[in-house]
Amino acid sequence: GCGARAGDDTAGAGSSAAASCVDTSGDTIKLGFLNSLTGGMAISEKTVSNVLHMAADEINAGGGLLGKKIEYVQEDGATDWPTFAEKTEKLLTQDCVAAIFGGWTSSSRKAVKPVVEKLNGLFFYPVQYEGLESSPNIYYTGATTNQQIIPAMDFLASKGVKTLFLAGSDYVFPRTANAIIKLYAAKLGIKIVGEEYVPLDKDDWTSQVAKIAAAKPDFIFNTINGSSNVGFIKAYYDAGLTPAKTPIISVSIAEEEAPAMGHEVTGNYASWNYFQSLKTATNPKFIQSWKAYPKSSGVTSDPMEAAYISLYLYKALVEAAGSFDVNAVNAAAKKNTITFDAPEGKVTLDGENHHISKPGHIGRINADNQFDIVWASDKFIEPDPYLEGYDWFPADIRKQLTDAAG
Amino acid sequence: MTKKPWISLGGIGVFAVLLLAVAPLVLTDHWLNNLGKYCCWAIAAVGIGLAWGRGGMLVMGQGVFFALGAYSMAMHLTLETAGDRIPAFMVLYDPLAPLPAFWEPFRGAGFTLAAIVLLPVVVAGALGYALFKRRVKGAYFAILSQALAVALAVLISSTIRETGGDTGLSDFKYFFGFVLNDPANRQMVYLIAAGLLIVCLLAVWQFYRSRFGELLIATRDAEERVRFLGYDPANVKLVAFVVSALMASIGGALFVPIVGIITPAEIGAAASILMIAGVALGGRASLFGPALGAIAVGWGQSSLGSTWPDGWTYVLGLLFIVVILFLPNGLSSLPARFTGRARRTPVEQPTPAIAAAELEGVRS
Amino acid sequence: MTGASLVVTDLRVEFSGFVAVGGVSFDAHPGEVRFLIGPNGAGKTTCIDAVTGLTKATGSARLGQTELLGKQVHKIVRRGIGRTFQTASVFDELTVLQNLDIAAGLHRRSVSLLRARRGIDPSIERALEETGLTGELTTPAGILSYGQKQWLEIAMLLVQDAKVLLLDEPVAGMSQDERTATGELLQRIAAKRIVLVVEHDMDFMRRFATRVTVLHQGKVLSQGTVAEVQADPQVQEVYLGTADAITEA
Amino acid sequence: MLELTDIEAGYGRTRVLHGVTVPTGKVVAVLGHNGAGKTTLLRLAIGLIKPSKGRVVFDGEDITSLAPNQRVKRGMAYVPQGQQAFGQLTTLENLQLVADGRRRGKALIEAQMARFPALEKFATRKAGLLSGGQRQQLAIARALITEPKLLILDEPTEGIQPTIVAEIEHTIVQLAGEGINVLLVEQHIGFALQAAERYVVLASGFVTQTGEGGMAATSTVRAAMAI
Amino acid sequence: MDALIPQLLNGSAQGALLLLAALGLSLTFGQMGVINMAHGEFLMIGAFSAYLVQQVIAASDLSIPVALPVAFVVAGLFGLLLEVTIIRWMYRRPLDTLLVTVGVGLILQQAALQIFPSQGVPVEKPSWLDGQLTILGYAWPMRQLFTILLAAVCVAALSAWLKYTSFGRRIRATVHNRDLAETTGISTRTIDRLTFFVGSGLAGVAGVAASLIGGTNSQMGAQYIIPAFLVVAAGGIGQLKGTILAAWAVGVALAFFAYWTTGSLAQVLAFILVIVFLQLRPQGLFTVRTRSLA
Ligand SMILES: Nc1ncnc2c1ncn2[C@@H]1O[C@H](COP(=O)(O)OP(=O)(O)OP(=O)(O)O)[C@@H](O)[C@H]1O
Ligand SMILES: Nc1ncnc2c1ncn2[C@@H]1O[C@H](COP(=O)(O)OP(=O)(O)OP(=O)(O)O)[C@@H](O)[C@H]1O
Ligand SMILES: NC(N)=O
Ligand SMILES: [Mg+2]
Ligand SMILES: [Mg+2]
Repeated sequence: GCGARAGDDTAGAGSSAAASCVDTSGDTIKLGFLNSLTGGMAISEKTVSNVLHMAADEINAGGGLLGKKIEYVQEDGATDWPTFAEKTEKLLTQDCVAAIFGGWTSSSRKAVKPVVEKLNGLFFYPVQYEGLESSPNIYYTGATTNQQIIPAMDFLASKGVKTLFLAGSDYVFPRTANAIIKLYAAKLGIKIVGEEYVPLDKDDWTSQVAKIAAAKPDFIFNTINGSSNVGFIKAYYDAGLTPAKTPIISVSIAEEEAPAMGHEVTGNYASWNYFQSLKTATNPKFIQSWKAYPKSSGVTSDPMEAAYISLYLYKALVEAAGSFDVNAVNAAAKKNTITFDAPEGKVTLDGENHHISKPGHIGRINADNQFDIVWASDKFIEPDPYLEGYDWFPADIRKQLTDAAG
Repeated sequence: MTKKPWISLGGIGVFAVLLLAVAPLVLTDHWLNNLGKYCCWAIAAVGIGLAWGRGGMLVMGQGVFFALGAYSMAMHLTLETAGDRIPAFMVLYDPLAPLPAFWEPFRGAGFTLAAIVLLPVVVAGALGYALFKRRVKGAYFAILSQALAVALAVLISSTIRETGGDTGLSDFKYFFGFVLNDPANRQMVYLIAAGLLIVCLLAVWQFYRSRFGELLIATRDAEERVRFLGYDPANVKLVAFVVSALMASIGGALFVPIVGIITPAEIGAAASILMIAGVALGGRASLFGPALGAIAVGWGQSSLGSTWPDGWTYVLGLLFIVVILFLPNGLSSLPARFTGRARRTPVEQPTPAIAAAELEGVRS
Repeated sequence: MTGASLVVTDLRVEFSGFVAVGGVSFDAHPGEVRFLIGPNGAGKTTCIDAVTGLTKATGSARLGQTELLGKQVHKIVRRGIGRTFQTASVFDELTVLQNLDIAAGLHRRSVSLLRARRGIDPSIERALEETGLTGELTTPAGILSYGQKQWLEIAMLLVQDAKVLLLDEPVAGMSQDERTATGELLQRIAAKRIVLVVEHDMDFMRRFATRVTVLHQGKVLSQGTVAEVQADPQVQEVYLGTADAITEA
Repeated sequence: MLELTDIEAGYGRTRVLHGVTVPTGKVVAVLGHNGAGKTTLLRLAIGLIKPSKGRVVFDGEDITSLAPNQRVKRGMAYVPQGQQAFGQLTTLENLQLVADGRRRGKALIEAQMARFPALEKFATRKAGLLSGGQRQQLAIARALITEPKLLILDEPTEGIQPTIVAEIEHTIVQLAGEGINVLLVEQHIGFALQAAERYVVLASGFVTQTGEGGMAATSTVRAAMAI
Repeated sequence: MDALIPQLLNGSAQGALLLLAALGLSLTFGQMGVINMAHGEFLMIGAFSAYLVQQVIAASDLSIPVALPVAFVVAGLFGLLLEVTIIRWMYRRPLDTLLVTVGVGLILQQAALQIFPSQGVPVEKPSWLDGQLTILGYAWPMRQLFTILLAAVCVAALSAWLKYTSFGRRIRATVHNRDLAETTGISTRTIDRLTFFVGSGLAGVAGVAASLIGGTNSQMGAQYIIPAFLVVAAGGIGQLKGTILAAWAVGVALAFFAYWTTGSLAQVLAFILVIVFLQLRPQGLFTVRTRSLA
């Protein structure tokens, strides 16, 4: 027999989704963690997975979620986007977890999105990304563009930067981020003098850096991800480029990544919301707990902190909702009262777009591979994934995107 | 080669009953869907068995043909989902540009189906013709085919607006008019995949028992010698290669509605090698070996990869080593080993001057 | 029946400067067992290589009206030229029957390749009997002995119905009575086909050759009947040697 | 010198040799039809295959489990059937390969080149490009350079022009005279028996006859082999 | 036009790195017929060796010169281990070595991921490699010069070894026909081990060079393996001079393609170039013909 056809459209949101199989009767509640523990992205995602474990342990030690201990199911996304989709479905339909935490690359998130939407599950995504997305089934605890990219551009403008070179990995986040950067740069009067992409899994940047050297930009905007950054920084240094004359601002080099680049990276900038060097009330405890954690990597970083937030945010959500039910959680979010006293400061959840408010920071890498904070936004920046508050972003694109998203 | 071909036919029958009747009854939706995915790999594996096991061509780049089917299907489903708008991901990079010209024909269901069948035939035909006529073989062929898969994967990754890049194509709502979210329709897609796997098995069953099957083995073992019997070995290999490409394409095409996403990683070096892993595990030259091996590897990835991700990589690595080292003819050679009914096979050839001489003449 | 003859004229083969065959002419006709002899390296195998398309050559080699040089190997075979190799090469993993069946398949339509074999071709049965391999029907060719492989090669030529059989040292590794059997087989075959044999076994040549061509350093040194050739002092000098060598009577 | 006692051996599951014992002697000829197991026996003697039963003793030492190269070091040399040479190496390199590390290596090579003029002529040619007979000459030369105590020859005159056949046969007799032992497979029964001190006839892997060499044996052997 | 000199130099350096990665393969694949897909991981082992040496000898000016021989030996020993445990059983099945070593590569990658920090480790460049050398108006990074020099030294050492020692002959003989080699008195076991040791060791040296260019982490080997094989194939199996020429050509092509197009497309184009080339010359730049039928 055949099922529904395109015409008889009952395929509204979640109509065919099987009733949730989450078991809330016992004294534990299952959560799913979905990170790449193998393959190329394991380089970054292992730490995120570990910090999720730490957060779960902490919450359990404090009594759990609605009095139930967290029982987590760790899944390996294996740096393979279809696997992310498969595991999401498995976690939701076989393990019956109440929510899933994880993902790193935007590609992995885009693979998870249709599945959580189809099955009406919950996914908490902890990494800065390119924005222009929202989903009733995803909570974004990393920065959207107006919380990381735009502050970085503002910072550059304030430094009187006139020419900018864009260097990125060849995938959705850098491509989209750079599209936005170009729009904003036009508005700011910054000239883009070049744009280069190299595949994620390729390290050698010498040819591209030669082009950068020839273009002599005031600043380099770096959206490279992962190990490729090491090659980029080394080629940059070898070509005789220096932070004094041609500084780099990165959005994916953090305390975790910097050590692998050696001294060559020192003196360059990064835009993040969280730095280990931040002086907030809760940061010391976070750093201390992490350093003491058995699977610790020794330093804290923005994506880790965002992952840490995500679990606590969920805790706040279920407590506000008094239930693990997805619709109840979303309803609780809608009240816009969910906050968490995060290491980066007190963040507030936007119940409409499921992002959180964040402070903007620019740090400069010092010899200890820590960041000296050189700029901070004057207040927490409200999330604006579709850049509705920015007139330079073309309304028709926004409309097309929101239309396409349904 | 099988002594009693009808036993194999019976085997296919049993397999068909298991896949088409038993599995839908006993498996949950999730596992049925996973089994569907393994069937797609199995279809490609059956083709690899033909080309590699019987034909001696170590096709390390079947991802290329998998991609042709998969992306043909994915483009069609993307357009079906987008309706008359341009696909959402394209808006991100350049909202004003039109739909790339090569997308346009994939709106048509008929064109798409034809492309899934004809594209691999044409591409494999041209490629195989160029390589086999020039007598590119052995390790050269293996590495070249792998390089091709890598090149295609990188190409797709680097053309985000045209192909979706590294993120791939996903979020399909409809499958030729059927709503993909509907469990009944998903089961239908599964049945199509399982059914096509059976069809492919039947096709190679006939190939193996035919004279062509023997000629293929002859070509594998002594390609140059075949020339002196009046055959052009390039043509013999070409047939096997094209058929295997077609199967990979069909596997790829069904992968898309079942898994709901296709990305360059599914066609690149690692994915192409994983397809080989299943074939090696099951038994490259046997009828059922490749299909069962592919299903086993897929299952291992889903289940062991879940419970023991670090371990799974080791298991997979060891699988390659142990199977190739101790069971070059795969698990399907085990029964024969134990029952002792094994045919006399020339295990240890007295090396005549010609046998080991040139690397390019080397097989398996 | 008088089939077409093989006529080789002014055949030349050069390997980056080295002239392996430098203007050889000879002919062979159905009904005779033609021998090609000469010292090691004289160019005998190279001649066969050239005629069968394995090596590029100039000059001409015709079967009847058809020029063979310049054609692809498998096309030459389809014209009815068959050969064996100095080192026997058969399909090790296939049985004797399968080896022969493939050889017989040359003139089949290609669609028929997709069907399974039913029964044994009468031509295959005949070839098996001729070569005494009937008992080895289902033996994988890889485990035949060296001599058996050579018979299998001849059997393959028979079933592929070659008009010309070019045999490169076909009795290598055979014992005396096996040589005799093979020689007699060749005589029978030669009744209707062209048989050209390269051999160093002079006894074998004496017994079975109708005409002999002697090559030396890529040129024809002598040509004629066994007696004529044996009597040629040049042939004695470069090839046969004087009578004091220990030879088998 | 070489004792092969009660040998059973084969390939995979196929048994080829059944309880074969080879008589000892200075020159021992192994005779038999196609496929009788002669080559198998010689491959076993040099160590390329291992017996499932039986012993191989060389110079009083049990070498049943030694690798071929170790047997060569102890003074065995082997000329396989089928004109085998290292095709990618030049003729000279083929010879240097075995002369390396020997005293008077150069002289040994020169001596063999004098014996086989073709080798001198094509010294710099890749052995893979030589004619069959030239390759066979090379193979014999290679074996002789090692100055073996025991020479194992599998149809050494196969494919060689009569003048050189005579030369090789002469060499074999001469070597035997110099005290080198020879294990010989040869289809020229006449020559084999003339040169041999002892002979053994194999049929389907069984020993069907053994005896003393010499012309007198020819007719008995002929009779034994004519099945 | 002003791109000509810089990209030529830059391409030469890329070619030198490729050559370093391909050199060991040219030996193990070209001479021994073993298709070692774990070669990239041996390269990774070399890079991690450099890191470990730097843990002991902190001064990078000194540690890199020390790391080169250490990496050679460490990677070589891994290669030896592989040969002794696995490869030795597979000399008659070259295509199968490909699959077995894929498995070995997977295991080594995963082990590296678990043993070392997952983000990778820093390998500090010696200060004498800082700076640039200005040639025809192009500031040529010293590090690139170093790569070229290192490749040149390795090539010279390797070809001398193959040419002027009897090992070279023995290796080639063993590849051509194992049984025959064995029965002419060559200990093929020793030859195999030694060759594999040297071939893998060269990967280790390449790893040190690579660690100065990109990241040192579990994934680093993967990006070299296919290009390196293509280089060996395009050069002609077992042909050292072919390998050198092919590596240089691919390096320069990559540099120019990357200059004219993007880094991604450059890779695609370079691959296609090699594939087309091999279609035209299936046996590579330099070929060895023999008369055998195989
Ligand atoms: N491809 C080649 N390149 C260079 N020289 C070659 C090539 N093929 C053959 N030769 C040379 O050509 C000559 C003739 O070789 P061919 O094999 O025809 O001799 P033959 O008469 O068959 O000798 P034999 O009786 O020993 O088999 C030999 O000297 C050989 O070395
Ligand atoms: N690699 C192998 N695997 C299985 N069986 C084999 C193998 N090689 C040879 N045989 C078998 O062993 C038997 C003896 O072969 P062998 O080569 O020793 O014979 P031979 O006496 O040397 O014959 P010839 O005179 O033809 O050289 C043959 O019948 C053959 O079937
Ligand atoms: N969202 C990212 N960094 O892919
Ligand atoms: Mg010849
Ligand atoms: Mg023999």
